[in-house]
Amino acid sequence: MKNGTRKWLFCAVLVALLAGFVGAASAKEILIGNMQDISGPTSVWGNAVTRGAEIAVEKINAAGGVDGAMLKLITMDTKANVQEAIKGYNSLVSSGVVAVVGPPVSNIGLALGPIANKAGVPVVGSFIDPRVTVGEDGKPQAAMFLMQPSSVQYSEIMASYTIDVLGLKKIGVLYDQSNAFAVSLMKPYVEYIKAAGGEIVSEQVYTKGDKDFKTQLTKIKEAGADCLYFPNYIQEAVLVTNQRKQIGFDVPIIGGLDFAPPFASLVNDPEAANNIYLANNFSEKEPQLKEVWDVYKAKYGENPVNKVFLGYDKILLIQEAMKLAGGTSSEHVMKGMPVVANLEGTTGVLTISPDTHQPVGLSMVMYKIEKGEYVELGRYVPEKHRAPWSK
Amino acid sequence: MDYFVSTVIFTGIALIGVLGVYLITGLTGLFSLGQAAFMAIGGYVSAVLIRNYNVPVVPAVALAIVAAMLAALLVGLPTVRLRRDYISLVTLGFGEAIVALLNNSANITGGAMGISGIPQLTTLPVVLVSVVVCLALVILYKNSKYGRQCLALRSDELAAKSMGIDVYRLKLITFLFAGALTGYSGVLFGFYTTYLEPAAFNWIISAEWTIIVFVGGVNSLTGTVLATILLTWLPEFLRFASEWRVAIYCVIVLLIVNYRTAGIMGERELSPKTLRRLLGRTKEAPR
Amino acid sequence: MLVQNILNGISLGSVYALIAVGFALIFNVLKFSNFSQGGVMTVTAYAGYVASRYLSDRLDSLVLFAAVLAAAAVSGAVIAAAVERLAFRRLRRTKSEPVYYFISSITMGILLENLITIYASSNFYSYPRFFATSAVPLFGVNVAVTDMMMFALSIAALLALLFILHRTKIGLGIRAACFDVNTVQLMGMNPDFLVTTALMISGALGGVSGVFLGMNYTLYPQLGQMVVKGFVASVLGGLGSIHGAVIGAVLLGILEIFFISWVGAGWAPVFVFIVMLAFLLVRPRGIAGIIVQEKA
Amino acid sequence: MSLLEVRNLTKSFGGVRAVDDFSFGAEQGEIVGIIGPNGAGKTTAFNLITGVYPLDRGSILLEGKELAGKEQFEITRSGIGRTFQNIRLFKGLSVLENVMTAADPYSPYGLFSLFTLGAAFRRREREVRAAAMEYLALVGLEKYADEKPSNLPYGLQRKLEIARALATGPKVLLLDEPAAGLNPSEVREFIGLVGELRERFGFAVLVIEHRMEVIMTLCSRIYVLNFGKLLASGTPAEIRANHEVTEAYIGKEDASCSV
Repeated sequence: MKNGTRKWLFCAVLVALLAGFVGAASAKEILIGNMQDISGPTSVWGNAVTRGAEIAVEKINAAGGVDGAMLKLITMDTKANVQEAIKGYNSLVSSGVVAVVGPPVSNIGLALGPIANKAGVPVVGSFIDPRVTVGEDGKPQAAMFLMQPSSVQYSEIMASYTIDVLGLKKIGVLYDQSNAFAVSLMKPYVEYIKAAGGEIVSEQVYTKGDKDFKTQLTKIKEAGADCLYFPNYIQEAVLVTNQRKQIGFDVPIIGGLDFAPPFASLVNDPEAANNIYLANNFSEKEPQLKEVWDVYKAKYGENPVNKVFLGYDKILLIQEAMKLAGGTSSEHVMKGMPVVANLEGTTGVLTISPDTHQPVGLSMVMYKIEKGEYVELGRYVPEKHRAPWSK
Repeated sequence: MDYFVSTVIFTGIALIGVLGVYLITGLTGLFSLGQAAFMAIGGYVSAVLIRNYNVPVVPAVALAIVAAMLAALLVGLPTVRLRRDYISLVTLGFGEAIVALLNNSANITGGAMGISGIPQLTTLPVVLVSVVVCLALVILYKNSKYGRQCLALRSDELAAKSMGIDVYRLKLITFLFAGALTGYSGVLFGFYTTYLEPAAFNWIISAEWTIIVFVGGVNSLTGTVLATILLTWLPEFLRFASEWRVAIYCVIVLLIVNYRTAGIMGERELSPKTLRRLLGRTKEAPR
Repeated sequence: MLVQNILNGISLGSVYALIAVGFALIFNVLKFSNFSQGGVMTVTAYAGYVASRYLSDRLDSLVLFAAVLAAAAVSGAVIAAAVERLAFRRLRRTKSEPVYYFISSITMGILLENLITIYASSNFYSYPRFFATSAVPLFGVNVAVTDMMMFALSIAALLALLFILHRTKIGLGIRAACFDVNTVQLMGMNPDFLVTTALMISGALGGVSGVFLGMNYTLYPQLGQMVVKGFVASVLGGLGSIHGAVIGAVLLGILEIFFISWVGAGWAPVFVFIVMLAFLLVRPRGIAGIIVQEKA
Repeated sequence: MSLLEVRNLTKSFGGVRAVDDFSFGAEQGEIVGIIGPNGAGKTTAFNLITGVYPLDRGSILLEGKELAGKEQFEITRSGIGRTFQNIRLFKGLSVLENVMTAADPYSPYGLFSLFTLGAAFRRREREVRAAAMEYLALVGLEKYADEKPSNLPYGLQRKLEIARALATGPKVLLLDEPAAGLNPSEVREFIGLVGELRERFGFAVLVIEHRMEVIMTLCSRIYVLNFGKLLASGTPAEIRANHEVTEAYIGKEDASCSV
């Protein structure tokens, strides 16, 4: 390469550098950040949350925006990586967002907590690990908010359903030891079961990238379990369901959110996708979903998955917080978020506890999968979750 | 401003880790696909000592670096005598084993849910000073008997042995030094993000670091530094490209590797001599 | 339990084997471990899925399965040829060291994975079921039909590969290229053609394994990261040795399953690492590798 | 006692005896030639002496001390330096650094001294640099000190190999076809250089060479190898008169034509 060319290249890089720092918000807009995994392993969810949030923003803007200002969503890729997320968050703060829609990945929430508390721009996410919103000192993390049941709440719902409703007491557990989501759904479940007089007859693990669970399933089968608790991602859920059938282990599976559609269609085998219980954030039949459902279907030509509604509700929460605090700055959102109560969202009635920054008394819709079909069993919330002030 | 600072800090942390890879791959010609594991060791040891055992910062950091070096010794001792191709395999396996170990020791490391609440001690000045010190150490190493012998062994192991170089010992020393640097970058990482999880230290990170070294130039330290800065900032400028970001990054790396095989800097270093040559235009750069 | 473990190990190993053989083949010719194979596998798994969608109304289950495999194999070959053109051709022209191929191939793998993420990730996909029964009893334990098919096809693909290597002129060329790609010119063969063919063969193998991975594990963009296991197996087998790669893969599969059964999946990687290290210390050339004595 | 004494050197590769029961020796200051047709096992003998391959049988005594079984680098440090038939310079290093590298294993400073910029480190670096410049000057390469070896013409690369071998401080210097590829005037110059170096350092030289001019002018004793076995040995005059030797060479040429 000639020296001249090199100089030009250098100039081009410089220009690009400067351009990176320019780009401030224009006056009549309220900027909301959206941090999702767009290119990493959980990009399926990231895209779903983003689409849901976009639908909410479009709806709000069509109705005149907030205080006459239009909402604008700025999406940042986290690559499902803590380091990227911190850079992304700081970048969003620099460009002047007033709140950030967080990803459904707890690890990122845990890393963002201290930084967001300092920056004072709140993050509304669906990180189910309770440590994201409640610090070790038991006090809520000022800028972190959860908008679906925490892993403790969720797994207690499942545990309560297992033992109190289905009456199953000898439980085998299989979970991904290297995955925070799975681990955080396993511990409270086991504790609840033990406290309620149940027994964990076998606890088996696997790690990221494992594809063959027959060995673990065989051990659980031999331990005499009368059900299998399996709180994991959808791909592994499909594998376990199929392999359960292959080794002839036909007890019920108690599963996590990931057994929600499109799970059954992925299994593709009604014989295998059978006798599975799960709790979803909502029921497809519930009327409050219809509007979003139709908009999504018209826009993307497919049925929305549950993460779309999580994204939608996160924007609703931010809007509500602005309304309650009477302003559109990040301080207002911070002030408004903990006092949100009885907000009709798509995933339920949202009431945020000022003590935990988590929703209170959120019920889940129970389902059973029978021969590849989802059968709705109604909303369920265990006795101990009911808060006196929620509906 | 926070955004700028955090990107600078991450660049600095990455640079110290990449310097470790530079020593192993750029200087000595070995491939480590498990370098991120040393980062994990550094980060975890310091975090656990401080959080669980209330060890003061300085000894905790020192112990973390020692732990990373011990791990490097453990991997290095049996592998330096193996054929080069096997080192990448053994380090890969080592990386996986460390992640498994972290996941399995949940009562100490928090398992997959990670350690949170680590004090945020890494600030911009800390990172800048660290970078300068580490860079100075590596520059000294490269320009001493160690660096020369490493380069000799990289280009021709048999001839290097015939010149009286104890290649196994040399590989081991380099491995230990690289382990210490990478371990230290892990310490800085943990003290900045305040949160550590095993999943963040997989072989892809190690591979990305190796890519950075090659993009920078075969054995040019200047190139390695430039490439680290360029390739950690590049994704930031590509944010507008949204989901295309990683793809564009890959294409740029492919173009550099294929069309400028020697890397950005080739074998050249930025020194007073080359600067004069560049500015004075006395000589066209050799192709 | 023992029989079940061995069978499970073999079934897991045969997935690794198809990947490892591709590694061994390319190592023979270009002297590096071709990590782009992972990306190729992912793309072909999706290509096979598209084919199955398109053909499922027209064809019957077994014929459909064969057609999907063929489609994936062909697309694998085409993509691999493209990879050769984009990521390796120029490196060969400039006679670069193997490490550059390594870098180029890893980057290419990540690129392919990301292209799939961009185009296909907003949804989950899974293959239609090709076989009515999913498991049959054998030696008193249940064996999955897909596992048996996978094992049989791995063997078949391996035999086909050995036939090509030992009975055709192009195979002779590939074997001759073990020493130096450019010596094949002496045999009146174009090295570009030879390298492209070798990559296309490994791409086709990648296509077959892609479909199997997709069938067994559903489709997702990171499917190809299984490639690491193939790499481990091929090195254990002895770099560049085809049958060594297969043996290495099956042994790795059995080893993993046994450790999962004995010490649990959490500790399995630690034990696999220790066994691997011990093995390499005792036998540094791998299972079937030859000692290459460097000439001074 | 000879400076170097090699006894019953034997090595097989997969059933082929590359070197078969080869014994020879070299005295201080002596130049010994090893000749023979291609594939006779000359380079293998060098590789065995320098420890590249382990011996099957035999012993290698340098000043009465056994070298067989030692690591390559230990043998070099005991005082055996060498050059390579196919030039093997360190590509990533400059000409000067190539020579410095060969002196580096004797540098006593450690990492502590290096990282604290200690006196030991600074002094030794100066010494090594100066010594390397001196070796370069001996072979006439001092003005190329900062070049990359690949930029040098072939003949100069050969000289650089010699300078690098000198820096290892050899008592015995092994030259493997050092005149291959040189033009006639370079060959004459080379013969002069080896003579000078021997005078100056007083080491023994073993040289493998096909150029008879080199062997016959320099060597006081010549060993002829054929198919790994010692065919003949003696002074240049004796070898020249030996019929078996000429036959071995001509025979080889016949064989190569009939392929």
